[in-house]
Amino acid sequence: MFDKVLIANRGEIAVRINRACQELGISTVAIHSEADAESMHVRIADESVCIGPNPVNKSYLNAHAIISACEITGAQAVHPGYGFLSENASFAKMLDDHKLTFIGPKHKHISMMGDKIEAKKIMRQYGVPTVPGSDGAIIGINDAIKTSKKIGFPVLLKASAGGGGRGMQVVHNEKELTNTLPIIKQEALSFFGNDAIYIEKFIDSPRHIEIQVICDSHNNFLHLHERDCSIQRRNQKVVEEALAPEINQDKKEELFRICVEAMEKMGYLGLGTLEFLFADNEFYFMEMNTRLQVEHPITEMLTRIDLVREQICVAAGDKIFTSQDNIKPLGHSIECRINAENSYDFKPSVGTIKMYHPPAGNGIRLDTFIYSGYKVPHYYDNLLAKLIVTGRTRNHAIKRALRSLNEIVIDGIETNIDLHKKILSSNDFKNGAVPINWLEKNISKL
Amino acid sequence: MFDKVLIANRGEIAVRINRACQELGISTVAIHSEADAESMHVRIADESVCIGPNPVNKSYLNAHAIISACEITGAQAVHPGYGFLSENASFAKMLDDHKLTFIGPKHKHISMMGDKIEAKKIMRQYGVPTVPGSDGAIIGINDAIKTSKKIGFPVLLKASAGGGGRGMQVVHNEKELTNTLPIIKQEALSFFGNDAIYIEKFIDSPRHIEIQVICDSHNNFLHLHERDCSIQRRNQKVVEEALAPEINQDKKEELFRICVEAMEKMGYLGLGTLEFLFADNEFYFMEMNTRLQVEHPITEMLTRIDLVREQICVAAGDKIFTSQDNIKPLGHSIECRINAENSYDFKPSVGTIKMYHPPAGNGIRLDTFIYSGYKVPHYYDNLLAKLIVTGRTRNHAIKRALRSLNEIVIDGIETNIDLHKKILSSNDFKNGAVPINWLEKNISKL
Amino acid sequence: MSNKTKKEIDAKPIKDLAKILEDLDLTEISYSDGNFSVSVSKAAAKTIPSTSLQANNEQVEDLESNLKNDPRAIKSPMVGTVYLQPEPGANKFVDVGSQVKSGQTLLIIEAMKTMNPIESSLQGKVLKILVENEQAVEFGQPLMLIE
Amino acid sequence: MSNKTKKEIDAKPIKDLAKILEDLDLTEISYSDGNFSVSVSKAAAKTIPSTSLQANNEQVEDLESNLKNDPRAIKSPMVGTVYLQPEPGANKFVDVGSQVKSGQTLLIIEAMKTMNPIESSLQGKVLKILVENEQAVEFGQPLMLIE
Repeated sequence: MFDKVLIANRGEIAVRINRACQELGISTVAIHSEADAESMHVRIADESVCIGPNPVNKSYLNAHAIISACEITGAQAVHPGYGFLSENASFAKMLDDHKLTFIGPKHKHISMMGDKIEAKKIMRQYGVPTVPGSDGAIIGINDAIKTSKKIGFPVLLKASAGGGGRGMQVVHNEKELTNTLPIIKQEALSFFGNDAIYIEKFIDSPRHIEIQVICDSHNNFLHLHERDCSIQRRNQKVVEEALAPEINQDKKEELFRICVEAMEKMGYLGLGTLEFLFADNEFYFMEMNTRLQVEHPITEMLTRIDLVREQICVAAGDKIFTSQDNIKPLGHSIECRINAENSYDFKPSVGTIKMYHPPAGNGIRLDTFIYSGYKVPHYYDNLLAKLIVTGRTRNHAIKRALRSLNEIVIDGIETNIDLHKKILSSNDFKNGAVPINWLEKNISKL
Repeated sequence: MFDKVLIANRGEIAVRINRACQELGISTVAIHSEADAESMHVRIADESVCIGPNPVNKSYLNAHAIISACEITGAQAVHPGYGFLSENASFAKMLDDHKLTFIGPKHKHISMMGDKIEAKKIMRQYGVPTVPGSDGAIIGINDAIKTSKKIGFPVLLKASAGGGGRGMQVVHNEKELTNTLPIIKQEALSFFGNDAIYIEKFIDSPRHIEIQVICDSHNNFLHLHERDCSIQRRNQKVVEEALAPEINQDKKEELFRICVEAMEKMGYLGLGTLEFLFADNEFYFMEMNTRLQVEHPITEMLTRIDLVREQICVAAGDKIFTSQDNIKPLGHSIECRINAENSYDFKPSVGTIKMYHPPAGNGIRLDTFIYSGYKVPHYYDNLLAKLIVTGRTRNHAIKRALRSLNEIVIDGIETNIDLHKKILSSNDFKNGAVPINWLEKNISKL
Repeated sequence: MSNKTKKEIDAKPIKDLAKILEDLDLTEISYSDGNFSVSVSKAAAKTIPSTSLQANNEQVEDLESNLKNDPRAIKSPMVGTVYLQPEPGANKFVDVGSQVKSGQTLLIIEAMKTMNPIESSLQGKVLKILVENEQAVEFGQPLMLIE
Repeated sequence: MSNKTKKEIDAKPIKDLAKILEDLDLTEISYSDGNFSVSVSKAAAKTIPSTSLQANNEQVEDLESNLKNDPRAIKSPMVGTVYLQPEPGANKFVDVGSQVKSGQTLLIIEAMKTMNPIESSLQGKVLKILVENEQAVEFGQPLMLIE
């Protein structure tokens, strides 16, 4: 096991990782920008190093400064958290070159999964279900019609060079396809300088279901069941839950088996999350996150496995302490991401937290880095806290989350707590299994 | 299920019960003395009634005022918490007479277990192991010698009318017995006006092990395994843990079976705790607490059963949702009672809490009623908070408790947090299975 | 100490200082110039959790708390239900304006099916009756003002 | 503003106000009477968790923070290890009392096996060298004072 770990992150996840290290008897090094000198992750660490000024590219993304901080403190490993350098293959490689351990997967797997199109191809080869579509660019209208008929209308026409929602068009039948194809080719050419178009099945109102895996270097490849992260706004997860309601258990088990097999074929190490769209009782692989997720605590509360602890242990070469048969999720967990933003217009809020009083009691966990008197800086993302609850049933978990949201006090800045209360009180959420576009569609009516 | 419950308590346990009610959709009535108008249990309840001035006999022990408060608010049931009226059979009966539900056992069982000598007799009849001794007062020295030889030296001579540690003497052999008996008889006569003496086996340095039971009105009598509460100071529990280390599992299972059978024979209802001394691999029944215990959360974290929720449900006539086979404690839990008292001289501390910041993260629960700015009144007991942690192993739980004790901030008054750090860091505690006199013996050396 | 002080408040410097306080994120400024002196301060942290805990009408609370400390107030010695008349249809024990003697019954509080006559601890005129017939009252709640 | 002020302190009114402050549970009182003016205040709540979190020597922190804001300070532009000489055994780049020009090398910081010469952004005399040879430094840490 490591003696000293550098935590290359800030905010609640740096605090979370620091706790796991302390419980393992590992001493910790916090890094921070100038603005974060008073931040909780610095205060609770054994040592801290200011690595740069406030902009993230000069501090939390500054790989050289982080490696220098390892050198001057003698840290043997780096936990990257999520975001920042956590999925940066060259940073992981750089650590390797400096004989430092990156607490995460092998850098080649970060690379493989980093290219989203490449990742889908690889996963398809491993037998993971992906969205059906043309193999690369289509050749003319006949090919397009043939492919579309094969996968079934509606289909999505996508410019190969497109991105960010541009150069995409849904077509519902052959006639629409015939009319639209020349237009979108022309658009693609003028926007992206490339008229290559490919076709994918259009998944209408899917849910976001993801599978958590953990793998060690002793040929153990385990899944920790699924999470449902369909409550989203602008592609950001807002509420997550585990397990996913209203999905056939056999269907899930089949997917678990496929995911675990894929990990085995890859020889994957550490934590990973395979993200799927789920619609019409089918899963479609979207991408794999080769890191710890924000929403990992709902899996922890359900399986009672400390994911960060195990992540550090497997990075140090340990065997996973348990086996697939002993992982039995119990009850239901929900996470609410509490952001520093207005619940109605979503304007970000910064300032000093005058009073902070967390909810507590049975089945409640609040992961945060704020405290009474803490000044929230405007340089970084607006996640203040994660409320995680677990209950015996989904209904109990919802009630517990609501009473916790009523208890929490964060005075001095605006938060989206009201939004969470409205989501969790809504009948749609109570009934379960809402699609990823539900929140944006219904936000004004909640 | 009840629509409205009155919580006849204050402090952390009133907050705890309020949360359970909210999660069941029950509206709550807080009662309070004048000094407690700003207390957390009043703030989080749906309604509150000031029932009297600050002395407990005029407020929290004022049965008439509490029943009047039920009448004016329309509460259908009363949860007594622990302490105060929780083991007062006549209060329970009074509620019955007013067609109000006492959330606890039947009043006859409170009575039965309330008389500690009677309780032992009843339990012995039910086959529960008790401390061997004379059946009532001994008749002369020959009877004393015969009895002592039968149960084996050393024995304890106890004045029948004694109490509070007075009128007790350990004797190690026949000669000591012959010399001591006349003296203790004389002392008993002059102190208590009654020279009746009985003999009990002297249990040297036992551990305190207790069994949690829960029973419904549908013939379900379950145990929720044991707790070890041997870390005590002046007969007050300081640290509790579950499960109890270093006790043979078969031995435990046998005791569980006996306890459950006793409950079945009694026709017991609700939560109860059978307290045992444990020494030389034998259990000896001491008393039964017919109420919720302070340390119930360690059982909750281990079994994942919400004891307060279930207590309310069975009082409302519901069936327990689970069965004995499905109750599988997982991991290890520890509770530290955080009191408003100096860690070294144990002087109680009152005043305003200037800053409160709880520990948090995976496997942590902090049950409290304090908040930044709360003025701790001097009228009531000094329990401020309960830190409850759970870990995969006992060692992990200890490390987690220590890192939590390092995180917690309670500024403005003195607490016994330092004492907890010293206990949990000690090798004796780490090794486990210390007796009830360990803390007092070692407190100056810690 | 000295004798002549200016009693008229000039709000402008106070507002100015409050703005500076806010801008510089201070908690206190004290400003004194010759005979003139102003000090402003602001508590750094709210000491009571308020946003989400039980919502109270603070104005009502203030009023009640004032009445509780009013030496003219007769306060409820118990939890129960108030009756202003000896029996339904009868006259009230006392009315606003009534002259009462110490020891005179002002109202009845029913608690646990028992009628408890509440006697006046004060002598004087009933200034205000603060409760209505059949209203539930808690311990210490002001019932009447007598002057 | 005003001109003549008595410099001798009369502690009595301060003590009196402090007592009133305590009694009334206030955070601040300002009192002014003619030429005489006193203001007392007390922080309501500590705004930073301190008892149990990372123990810092506050005095050292204050000193460091003062140096950071000192316009005479040359601050470290990176994390690394300081070398005051170009090579072991050689003379220091500069000594206390040395006259330095803007752009002159003051020391070297090694980061990731690379030697980075740190040049002076100031012109003047080396007043103080705040780091030792082979000391680890963080970003923004004051290295020298140049006046």
